[in-house]
Amino acid sequence: MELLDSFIFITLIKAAVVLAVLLTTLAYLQWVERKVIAHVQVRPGPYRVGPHGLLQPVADIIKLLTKEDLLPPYVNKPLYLLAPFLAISMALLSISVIPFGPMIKVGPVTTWMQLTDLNIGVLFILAVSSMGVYGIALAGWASNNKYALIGGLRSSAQMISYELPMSLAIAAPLLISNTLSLRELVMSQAGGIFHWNILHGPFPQVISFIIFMIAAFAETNRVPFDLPEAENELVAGFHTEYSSMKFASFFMAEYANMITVSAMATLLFLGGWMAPWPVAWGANLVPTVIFAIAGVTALYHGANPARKRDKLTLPVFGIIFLIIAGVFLLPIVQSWLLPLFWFAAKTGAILFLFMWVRATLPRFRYDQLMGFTWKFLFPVAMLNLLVTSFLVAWTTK
Amino acid sequence: MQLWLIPILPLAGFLINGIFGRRFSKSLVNTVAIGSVVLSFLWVLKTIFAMGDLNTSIEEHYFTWIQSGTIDIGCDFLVDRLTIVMLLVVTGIGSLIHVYSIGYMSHEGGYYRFFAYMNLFMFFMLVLVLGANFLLLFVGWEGVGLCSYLLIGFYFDKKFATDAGNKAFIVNRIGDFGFSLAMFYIFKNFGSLDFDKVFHQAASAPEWVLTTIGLLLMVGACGKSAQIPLYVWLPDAMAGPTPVSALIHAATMVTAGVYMTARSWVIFTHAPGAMDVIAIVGILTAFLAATIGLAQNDIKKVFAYSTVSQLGYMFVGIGSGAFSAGIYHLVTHAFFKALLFLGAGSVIHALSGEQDLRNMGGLRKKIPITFWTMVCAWVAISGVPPFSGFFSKDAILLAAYQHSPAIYWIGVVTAGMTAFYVSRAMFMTFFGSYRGTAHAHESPAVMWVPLAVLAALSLVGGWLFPIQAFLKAMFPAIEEAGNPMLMYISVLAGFGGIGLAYLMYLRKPGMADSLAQTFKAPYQLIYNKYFVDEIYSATVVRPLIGGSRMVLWKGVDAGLIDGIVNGVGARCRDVGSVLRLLQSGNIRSYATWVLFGSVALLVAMGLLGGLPR
Amino acid sequence: MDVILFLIFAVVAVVCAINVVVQTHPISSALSLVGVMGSLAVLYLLLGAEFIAAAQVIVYAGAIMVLFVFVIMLLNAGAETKKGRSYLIPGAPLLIVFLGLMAYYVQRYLFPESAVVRFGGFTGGGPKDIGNALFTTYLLPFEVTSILILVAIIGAVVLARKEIE
Amino acid sequence: MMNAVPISWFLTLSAILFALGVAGFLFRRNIITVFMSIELMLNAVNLSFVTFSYQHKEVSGHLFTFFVMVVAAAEAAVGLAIILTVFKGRSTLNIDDVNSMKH
Repeated sequence: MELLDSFIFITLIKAAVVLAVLLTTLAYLQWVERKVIAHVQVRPGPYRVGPHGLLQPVADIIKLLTKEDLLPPYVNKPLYLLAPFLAISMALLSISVIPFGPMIKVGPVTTWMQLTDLNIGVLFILAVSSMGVYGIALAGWASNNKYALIGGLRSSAQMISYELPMSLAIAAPLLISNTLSLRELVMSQAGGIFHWNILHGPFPQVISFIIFMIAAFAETNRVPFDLPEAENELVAGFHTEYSSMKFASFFMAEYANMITVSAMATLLFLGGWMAPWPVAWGANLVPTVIFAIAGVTALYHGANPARKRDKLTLPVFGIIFLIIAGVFLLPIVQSWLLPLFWFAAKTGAILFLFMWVRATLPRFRYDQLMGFTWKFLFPVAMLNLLVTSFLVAWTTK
Repeated sequence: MQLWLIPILPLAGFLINGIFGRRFSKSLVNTVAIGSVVLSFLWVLKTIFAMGDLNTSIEEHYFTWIQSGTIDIGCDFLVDRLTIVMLLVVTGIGSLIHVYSIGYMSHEGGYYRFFAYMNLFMFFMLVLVLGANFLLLFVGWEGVGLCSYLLIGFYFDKKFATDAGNKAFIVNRIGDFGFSLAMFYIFKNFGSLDFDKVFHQAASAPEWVLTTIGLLLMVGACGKSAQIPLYVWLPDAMAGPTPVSALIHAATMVTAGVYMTARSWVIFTHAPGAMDVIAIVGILTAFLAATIGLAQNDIKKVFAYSTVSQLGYMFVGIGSGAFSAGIYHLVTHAFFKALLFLGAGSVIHALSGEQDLRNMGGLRKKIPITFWTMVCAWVAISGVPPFSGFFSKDAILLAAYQHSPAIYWIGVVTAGMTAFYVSRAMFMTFFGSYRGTAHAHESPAVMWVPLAVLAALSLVGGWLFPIQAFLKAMFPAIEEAGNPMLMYISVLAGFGGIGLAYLMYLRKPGMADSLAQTFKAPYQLIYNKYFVDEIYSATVVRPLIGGSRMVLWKGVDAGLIDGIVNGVGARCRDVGSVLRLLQSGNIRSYATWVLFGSVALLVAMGLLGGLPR
Repeated sequence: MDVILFLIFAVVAVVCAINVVVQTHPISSALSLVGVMGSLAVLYLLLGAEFIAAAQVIVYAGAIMVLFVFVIMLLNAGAETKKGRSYLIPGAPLLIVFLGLMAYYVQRYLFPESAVVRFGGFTGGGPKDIGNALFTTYLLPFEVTSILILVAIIGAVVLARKEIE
Repeated sequence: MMNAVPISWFLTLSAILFALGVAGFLFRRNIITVFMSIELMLNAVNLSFVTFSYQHKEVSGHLFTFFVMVVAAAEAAVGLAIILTVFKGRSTLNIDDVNSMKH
C-alpha cells in the first residue's frame, strides 16, 4: 500500500502510460497524416501493409531501425550525436506538464491525469520549447554541410522570431484566467463553450488564438513555414546528413512538438478536457453517438464491400467501434474516459488542421516569413495583449 | 502686499533688455526700461496707500535663503516709514532720470546696455532699501556697487573711464570690508542678522561692542557714501554718463551709507563714541570737499565735490543724533543735486560734450529752460528760504549746534562756501559772455520735463514733504535749539556766499584770478584736491603694487605656487609615464588587475576585521 | 533527497563551467554554458525561485545563448589560436587565492551551520510574488530597464546593419 | 545523511562558478568565449542573490536576478553586435588583437 501511495511510484506508472501512448500516437500520427493528405489529394494513401495500411507505422519503424546508421566524415561528432537527442527529449519533456483530464480514482489511488502540475506550467512549456532550438541549430552546424547550416540558421532565427508573438498570444488568455498553472487554466474555463478563453471574458481571444496557431506552425517548422527543410532549396535542411533512427528522432520531435502545441492550444483557448456544453444537454452521449455512427457506417460498408478483403475488416472495425460506443456509456469509466475524449477530440481537430494546411498551402519565401512575424504578427499580438489587459483591468475590481 | 514686485519689475526689465535688447528698437528698450521703473514706482505708491496710517511696519518672508547651523537668513522684505521715504526717492527720482536718459543717451552707443544696467541698479537699490536683514542689505549694497562700476566704466573704450570704474570698485572694497566685519561681529554677538532681532538685543549689549560695530559700519558707510578718507572715488566717478552721476552718484547710491546708519540708529544711539566719530568725519568731509569745490573748473567735478560735501552734512546730522534731519537732507539733496547734475548734463548736451566752466558763459539766453530749472536748484542748495535745502540744512545745523557748537560754526562756513561755489558755477555757465565754440541748443522735452519736475520739487519739496515730522516716530526725539539766531546766521552765510561769487565772477571778473595769484599756495592746494590722490598713491597704492609685484607675484605666485603646480604636473607626468604601461589596451591584463584588486580587498577585509563575527 | 539533488546539479554545473573554460571551440563552450544555466535553473527551483528558474531557461538558455550560438555559427568561428601572452602565471595563483578566501569567508563567517535550504522552505518566489514586487516596489527600475532594452535593440541594429551604399 | 543543504554550499558553488568565469575571462582568447565567461560570472552572482533571497525569505533577490537577466540580455545584444562589427573590420576574434580603438 505504501508503495502504491508513494509519489514516485505513481508518477513512474503515469509516465510509463503516457510515454507508451505518446509514442504510439507519434507513430500513428505519421500514418494519419499520410492518409489525410492522400484523401485531400483524392488518392488512397498507404494501403498495403495491414488493413487500410494500419500496420504501415510498424513497417516504417522496422525500416528505420534496421537501416545503416551513417556517420558522415568531417562532422563534429559529439554535437552531431547530441542534436537529435536534444530535439526529441525537449519535444517529449513538454508533455510532462500537460493535463489530460481531471482528478480520477483508480482503485485505491486518487490522482490527476497529468504527470505533474507546476504553478509555472506555461512558462515551463515555453522554456522547454525554446530549448528545442538547440537541437535543430546544432544539427545544422555539426553536420558541416552548407545546406544543413543554412537550414539550421534559418530554423533558429525563425523559431526565435515566432516565439515572441507566440508568447504574447499566450499571455492574453493567461490574463483572463489569472494563472500560470495549466490545470487551473482548464478549471477556470469550466462551464461550456462560452467559458472557453477563445469566446470568454471581457475580450474573446479569437485574434490571440489565430496568432498562436500561425506561430505554432512556424515553431514546429510545418508548412507553410517549413523553410528550414525546404527540399527544393536546401535538399532537406538541417537533417540532410542524418539517417535511420537519428533522422527518425527529428521526425518524431516534429510530431511531438505538433502534439504539444495542439495540446497547448486546447488548454489555453479551447477549455482543455471540458465538454462544450453541459451534461444536462447530453454532452456525455456525444462520444457514444460518434462511435456508434462510425460503427454503423463501417458495418454498412462491410455489407457492401468495395474489395474482397473489406468483407472481413470493415465489420470487425464496426463491431469495435460499437463496443467503444458502449464503453463510453459505462459509469465506471465515464469519469476519466469522457474528459480524455474531449481533450483528444480537440487536440485531434487541431492536428487535423495542421495536416489540412500542409496539404493545401504553398511555402513562404524566407524574407516574407521574417517580415510577416516582425511587421505584422508581433504588433498585432502586442495590440491584442494591450486591449485584453486594459479590458481585464477594467472589468476586475 | 507683494513687496517683491517692487524690485522684481526692474530686474525683469534688466533681463529683457540685457538679453534681447540688442535686437530691440530704441523705443522698445525705452518702453521696457522706463515702464518697469514706473510700474515699480506705482507699486510703491499702491503699497503706501494700502498701508494706511503707516505706523506699523510690515515684513514679508519669501523663503529661507541660507540655513546652516545657527545661521538662518531669510529673504525678507521690510517696509516702514524710513523705507517708504527711500523707496519714493529711489523709484521717483529713478523714473525721472530714466526719462531724462532717453534724451541724453539718444546719440550714444550701447543704448540698451545703458538701460539694462540702470534697471539692474534699480533692482539692487530697491533690494538694499527693502531688505530686512543686514545680509540682504549687503546684497543690494554690493549690487549697486557693481552697477556703479559698470556705469562709471560705461565708456569702456576710454581709459580714464575704466580707471575711474576700477578706482570706485577698489575703494569701495575697503568700505565693504568694514561692513563685512561689522556683520560678522553683529552675528557673533547677537546670533542673527535680522534687523528686528539685532536691534531688539542691541539696547542691552555692552557699549564697547556697539561702538566697535558702529565704527565698522561707519567704515562701510564711508566707502559707499564717499566720506573721508574714502571719498576719492566719487569725483572720478563723474566719468560715467551724466544721468548715472545724477542717479547713482548723487541721489541714491551714495546715500546708501546714510540710510544704513539711520537704519542702525539703535546701535549708534547706544554708542556715543561712534556717533562722535561720524559727526567729526562728516563735518570734515563737508568742509574739505567744499573747499576743493571752490576751485574746480569742470562743472561735474564741482557738483561731485558738492555731493561729497552734502553727504558730509547728512553724516553730521546722523552723528548729532538727528537721524530724521539726515534723511530729510538726503531727500532734498536728492531733488536739487539730481537737478543740478541733470541740468549740468543738459548744458553738456547742449554744448556737445563741453564740461569746462571756462569755456561756457552767457548760456542763460540760449538754453533758458535749463537755466531757470537750475536756478531753482541753486537757490535750494544755497539754503535760501523757503526752498527745500534751507529746511533740511537748517535742521541739521540746529541739531549740530545742540551737539557741539564748533561743528555748527564749521557747518555755517561750509554752507557759505557751498553757496559760493554753486553760484560760481552758475555765473560762469549762464552769465557773462559765451567763451566756447560749440553751438548751443536747448535740450528736447524728454530732458527738460524731468528737469522741471525736479525744479518744482526743489522749490517746494522742503515744506511739501515734512520728512522730519514724518520720521519723528521712528527715531529717538532730540532736543533742538529753538534759537532763531542760528537760522539767521546760516541763511546769512548762504547769501554771503552768493554775494561773494556775484562780486568775484560778475562784477569784477578778474578778481578771482588775482586772488588765486595772491594766495597761490592754498589755491594750488585746493585746486589739486589737497594732493590726496597723490598721497594715497605714494603711501598705499605704490607700496601695494610694488609689494604685490615683487613678493606676491615674482615670489609667491611665480615661485612658490607655480612651482608647486608645475611640480605636481611634472610628477604626474612622471608617474603617468610609468602607469601608462598598464594601459596596454589588452583587456585581459585589465581583468588581471581587477582580480588583483579583488583579492587585495578580500585580504584587507580579513586582516582589518571587516567581517561579521 | 535535497542533498542528492543539490550535489548532482552542483557537480553538473561545475563540470560544465570547467568545460566552458577548457574547451577551445566556442560552440562547445556555449553549450556547456547552457548546461550550467540548466543546472542553475534546477537549483533555483530547489531554492523556491520558480519564476526565476523558468526565466533563467527562457531568457538565458533560450534567448541569450541561442544568440551566442547563432553568432558563432554566423561568423563560423573556429577553435582559438594560441597567440599572444598567457595570463596563466599571474592569473591562476590569484584566482586560487580569491576562491580560497571567498570559500573560507563564506564557510567561516557569513552563515551559521544551522542555515540550511529545504525544498519548499520558501514559497515566495512564484510569478504572483514577483509580479507584485515588480509592479510596486520595483516599478521604476522595471520601466528604466524597458528603456535600456529599447536602447540596446536600437544599438544592436545600428551596429550590425550593413552599410548602405 | 542529512536532508537539507547548508546555505553556505550554495554560496560556495556560486564562488566556484564565479572563479571559473574569471578564469575563462583571463585565460581565453576568443572574444565570444570571453563574453560567455562574463555571462557565467553573472549567473554565479544570480545564484548568490537567489540564495540570499531564500535565507531572508524575501523576494527582492529574485527581482535583482531578474534585472540582471534583463541587463544581460541587453548586453548580449549590443555585445554581439559589437563583436560582429569587430569581426567585419578585422577578421579576427582574438581578443589580444583588439587592443586599440583604431586599426
